[in-house]
Amino acid sequence: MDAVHPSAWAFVVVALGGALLSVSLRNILHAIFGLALALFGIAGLFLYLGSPFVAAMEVLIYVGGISVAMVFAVMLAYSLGKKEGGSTRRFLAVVPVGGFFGVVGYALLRASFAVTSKTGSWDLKLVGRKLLLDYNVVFEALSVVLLLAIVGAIIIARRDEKTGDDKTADEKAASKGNDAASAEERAS
Amino acid sequence: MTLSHFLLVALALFALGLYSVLTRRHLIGLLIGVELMLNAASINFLAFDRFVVKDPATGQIIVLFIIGLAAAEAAIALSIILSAYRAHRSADVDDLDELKN
Amino acid sequence: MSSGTLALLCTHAPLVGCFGALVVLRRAPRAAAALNILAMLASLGAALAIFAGSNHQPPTIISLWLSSEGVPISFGFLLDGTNQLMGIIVALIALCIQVYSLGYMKGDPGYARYFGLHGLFAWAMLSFVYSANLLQAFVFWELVGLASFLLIGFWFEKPSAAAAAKKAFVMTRIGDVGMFIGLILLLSSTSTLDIAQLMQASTLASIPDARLTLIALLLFCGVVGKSAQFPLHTWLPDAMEGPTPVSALLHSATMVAAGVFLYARFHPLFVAAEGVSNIVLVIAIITAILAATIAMVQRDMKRVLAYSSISQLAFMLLGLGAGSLYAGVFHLTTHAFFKALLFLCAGAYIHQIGSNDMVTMGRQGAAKLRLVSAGLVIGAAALAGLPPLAGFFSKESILAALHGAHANAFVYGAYLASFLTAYYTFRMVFLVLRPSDKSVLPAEEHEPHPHGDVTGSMKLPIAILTVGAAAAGFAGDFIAKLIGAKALHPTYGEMAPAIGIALAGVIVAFFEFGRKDAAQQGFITRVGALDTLFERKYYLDEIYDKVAGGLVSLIASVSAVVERGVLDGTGDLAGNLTIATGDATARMQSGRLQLYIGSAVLLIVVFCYFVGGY
Amino acid sequence: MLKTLSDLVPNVFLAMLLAAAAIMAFATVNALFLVWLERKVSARMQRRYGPTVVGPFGMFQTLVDVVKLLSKQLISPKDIDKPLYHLAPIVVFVPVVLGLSLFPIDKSFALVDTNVGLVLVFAFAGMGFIAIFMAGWGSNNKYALLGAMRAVAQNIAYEIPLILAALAVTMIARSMRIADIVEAQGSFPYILVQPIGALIYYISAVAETNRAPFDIPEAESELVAGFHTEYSGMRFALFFLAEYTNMVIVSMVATSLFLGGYKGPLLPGPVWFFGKVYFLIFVMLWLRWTFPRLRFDQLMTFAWKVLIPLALANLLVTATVLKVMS
Repeated sequence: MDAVHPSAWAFVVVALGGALLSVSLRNILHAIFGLALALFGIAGLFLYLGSPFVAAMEVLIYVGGISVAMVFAVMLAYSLGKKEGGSTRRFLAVVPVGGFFGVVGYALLRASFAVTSKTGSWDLKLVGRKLLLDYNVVFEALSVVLLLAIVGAIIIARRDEKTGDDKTADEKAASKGNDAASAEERAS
Repeated sequence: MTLSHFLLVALALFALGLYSVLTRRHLIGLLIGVELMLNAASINFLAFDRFVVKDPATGQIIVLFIIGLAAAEAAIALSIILSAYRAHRSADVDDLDELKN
Repeated sequence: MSSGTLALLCTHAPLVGCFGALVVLRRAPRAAAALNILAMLASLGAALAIFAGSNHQPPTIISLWLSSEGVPISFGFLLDGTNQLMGIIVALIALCIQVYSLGYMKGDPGYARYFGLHGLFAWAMLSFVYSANLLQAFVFWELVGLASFLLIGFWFEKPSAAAAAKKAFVMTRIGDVGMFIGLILLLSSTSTLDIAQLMQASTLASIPDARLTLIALLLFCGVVGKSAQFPLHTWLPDAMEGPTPVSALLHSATMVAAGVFLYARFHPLFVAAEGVSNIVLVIAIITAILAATIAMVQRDMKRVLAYSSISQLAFMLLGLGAGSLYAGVFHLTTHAFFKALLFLCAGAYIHQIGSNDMVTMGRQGAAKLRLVSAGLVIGAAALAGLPPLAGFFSKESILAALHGAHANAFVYGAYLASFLTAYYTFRMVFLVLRPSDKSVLPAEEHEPHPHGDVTGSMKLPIAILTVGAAAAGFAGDFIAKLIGAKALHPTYGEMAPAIGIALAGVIVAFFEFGRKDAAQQGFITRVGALDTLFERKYYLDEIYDKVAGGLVSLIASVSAVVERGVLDGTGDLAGNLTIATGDATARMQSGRLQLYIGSAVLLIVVFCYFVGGY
Repeated sequence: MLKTLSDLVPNVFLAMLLAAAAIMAFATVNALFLVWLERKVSARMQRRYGPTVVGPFGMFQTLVDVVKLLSKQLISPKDIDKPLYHLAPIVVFVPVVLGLSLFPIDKSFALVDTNVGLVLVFAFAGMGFIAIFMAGWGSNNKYALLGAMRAVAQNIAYEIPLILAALAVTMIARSMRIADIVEAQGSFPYILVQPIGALIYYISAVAETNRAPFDIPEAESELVAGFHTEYSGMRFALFFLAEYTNMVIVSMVATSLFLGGYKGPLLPGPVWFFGKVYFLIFVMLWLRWTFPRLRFDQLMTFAWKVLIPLALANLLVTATVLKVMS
């Protein structure tokens, strides 16, 4: 059994620190940046776990995609003014979370895994081949899911035709800035 | 770092995500929590891949699927948040209680 | 073809016709009619083939339908002599009437439906006749009820027709309830419903006497309902609201005869049951005289025939109740012919003249319809029991059976009834054929169908049935052999009074109605009270109304109390409880997403804790 | 055989430190040079001389400017989102540093060598958006916010054709390791095989770096200076630094993917490599001073309706040809 190099702890610190920030910060935008940090740390852990490709994908999609989309959403649906959950809520949440952590952690510590030294081929070509041969149905299904998600997201997020604007596409594109500006106004 | 360490880190991340889901009042806060939990699962997959399994490609593929699904989920969730915000002028979980009682 | 296949063909060919007419050929009424007549022809052919091949075929064909608690319930065909005979009669009469209907119903908007319902009726009736199992028989018995309901209410736009159909349905249902209870008792006593098995002496012997009597009485309830015996007879005259061919079909050989047939089928059981035959005889004699007296004063031709049917069915039951299967079945057979004939003749007059009233018919020249009038005379003579026509022989054998077995009161009652029968029958004949202008014309009333000339397709069945009514009387020995009962040959000493009585009835009728310049007033009109009593049908309908009405309002007031107090209270309680529970649980539905998730996770944790076995 | 930093320096931490130092140094010097170059090129194109006073050909002008920037007071506007505002200039630099380390500058040397180098480059490029957002939001300035949103919308739009074009090359080279791709180019560069891909890549790259004619996010006439409007002094310098380093990175990718990287006759590898990189950068400057700025909707339409379909078609044709030929 060969352990991962201790320098991975640096990424653990980054990941957990980012996660803590994202959980504890009151400002939702700050929380999103905390999440980005955590995701970056997790990507680093992936690197140490032997898969630079997955790490790259994590950064590309999570940090560069999902976090950015979240920030965008916050800008469009800006409501930082609301108070975050009070102490009662936090206390109530601690019970299930602590219970979960305790039970699973205890089970983890008691469990023994048949750990072997790093085995098998980590070749990226193998991943690609498996993805397109063994798991091609899942792959195709996932692509369909993504397509549906895009279409669905557009439909859900589109403004109601009756109430909303009947602007042309160009105007819409141009009005993006206005939306942000009005968001800005609400913020100040 | 050994397998148990990774699993514990993943557990901690998951617990933090759960805590976020349970305490955040902003809808995007919930989404953040969900993403953290998904990533915790991904870490578990890759850790087992790294330390236990003979054929590591499968774990990577699963993580890739998780990432892809998370992207789809985030897109949908964000658009739902946007439309909820438009309907309520608020992205607060506690305001979305029309089905209560 | 094996007899099983033949029986299947015989019973189910009309069903094909029914479906064809009701589903496929709604827009092609002529094709529907043709299909149904073809199907009926096939049925008749199959019935005859079964009869022809009966010597070298097993009498019963059975396949298991379901088995419950070790009691096998089968579907199958019982092909013994009685069934064969009845099957042929039913198929033949049904075919004749369908052919007749071709002309009679011409132009009616419900032409296809009419023939489809005929198919349905024939299917149910034939299946009932050939049933090997009592439950199966009951199923088709009820289907016969359904089909007759539909046929009687064929002109359902007419409120009286709809009401008549309803009345027929409800009245027969009253009897059926008794029959069904009897059936269940029979099942619980013998663990079988197989008719052939049930009728074995050993099976009957195994039932305790009191119970057997009870079963017989309950089954007789069904007979009373179906065959329109007192006190459930009131539906039958009202059922004349249906088209005349329907009346011919239902009230000659098939539906009402089903009751008598059931009695004949269970003849061994009724014989074995102590004391039941006396009750049967009493009811039959009451019915016979009652119906005959009412028939004396009716002016509607179909109603005369309807009461005559009730009376004649009572005669059949007299024969059966007297212990002679032969007499009952024989009269059933002959009656099928001459009563169907009479109805068809009446239908022909109605079709031609457009009125049900006999006086009107006579005035409008009913006698000009030669063939029909000949059929009417022959049918009437047969009904009156004049030799050598069909009714004479069968009625003689009934009287002989009564002579042989029972107290004289029944014999004298039967004499009275047959005198009345001859009287009202020829009253009808003379009113129709020898009109006089002294009678008062009633308000115009006729069946709501297009009228027109009597066509060839109507004449043909009349001719066939005329021959049948004339000749069926000579088939007595043959029938006795077929059903395996002893033929009764009355002595001349027994015959003489019967012939005399019948002739007396005819002569009285002639003097009052038939001779030139007759007053056309029945002797009964001189006794005003009796006249009114008969005219109003012994006030039975009114009494039933009062009794039923009172009963209903009594039940209603009791149930109102129960309903408001107990049922409503329970309902309110349940409702309020539900609302309260709902309110209580709705509080849990706070709409707080995070509360839900948190509780779910907590539950999982607790579950893990216990299941994990820490 | 390709050597990496970890081969030369066994200690991981030391190697990391060394790499970071080297890259920072390179980025700084490069930025100094590029600013001077830009001023010179623009001046020449406008028939001016540009800086001439400090040093030979005015080469030290930017150095002096840096000293000026360093000495300036750091102004923090009112009501800013402090953590974001302060972190943004640093965060913008992280992916840049990480991205620079991945390129083989010679047949035998790269700082970091990984089999998914190309993906990592794009991944790090994607991280840059976060910093832009932080800056735009944190400044509490509507121009800054507008600039940030435009920048992100534009970058997301142009990232797709960029990656699609690069993907066609990886399909030909059958590897995502940058060194492999360079080696696979053999005697002729992939620009000959993938001319359309190269064009798409280069256009998208220019847009990715928010440079003219795609400099909508910092369009001076509309938005003052875009997302870094409110930054001054050294913080502003860091954004500047990042922007110029980004130019280098996209040019390095283009060089490695389409121009054969360090390959070339006679001269040593690094010379060829940097020569090609700076040539591409020069083309960017050239474009800047030649084309007028696009309108925002034109920009988006061009990305979604022209470049992405074209890139997809290119990918499809490449895949078909490869399948037929193999």
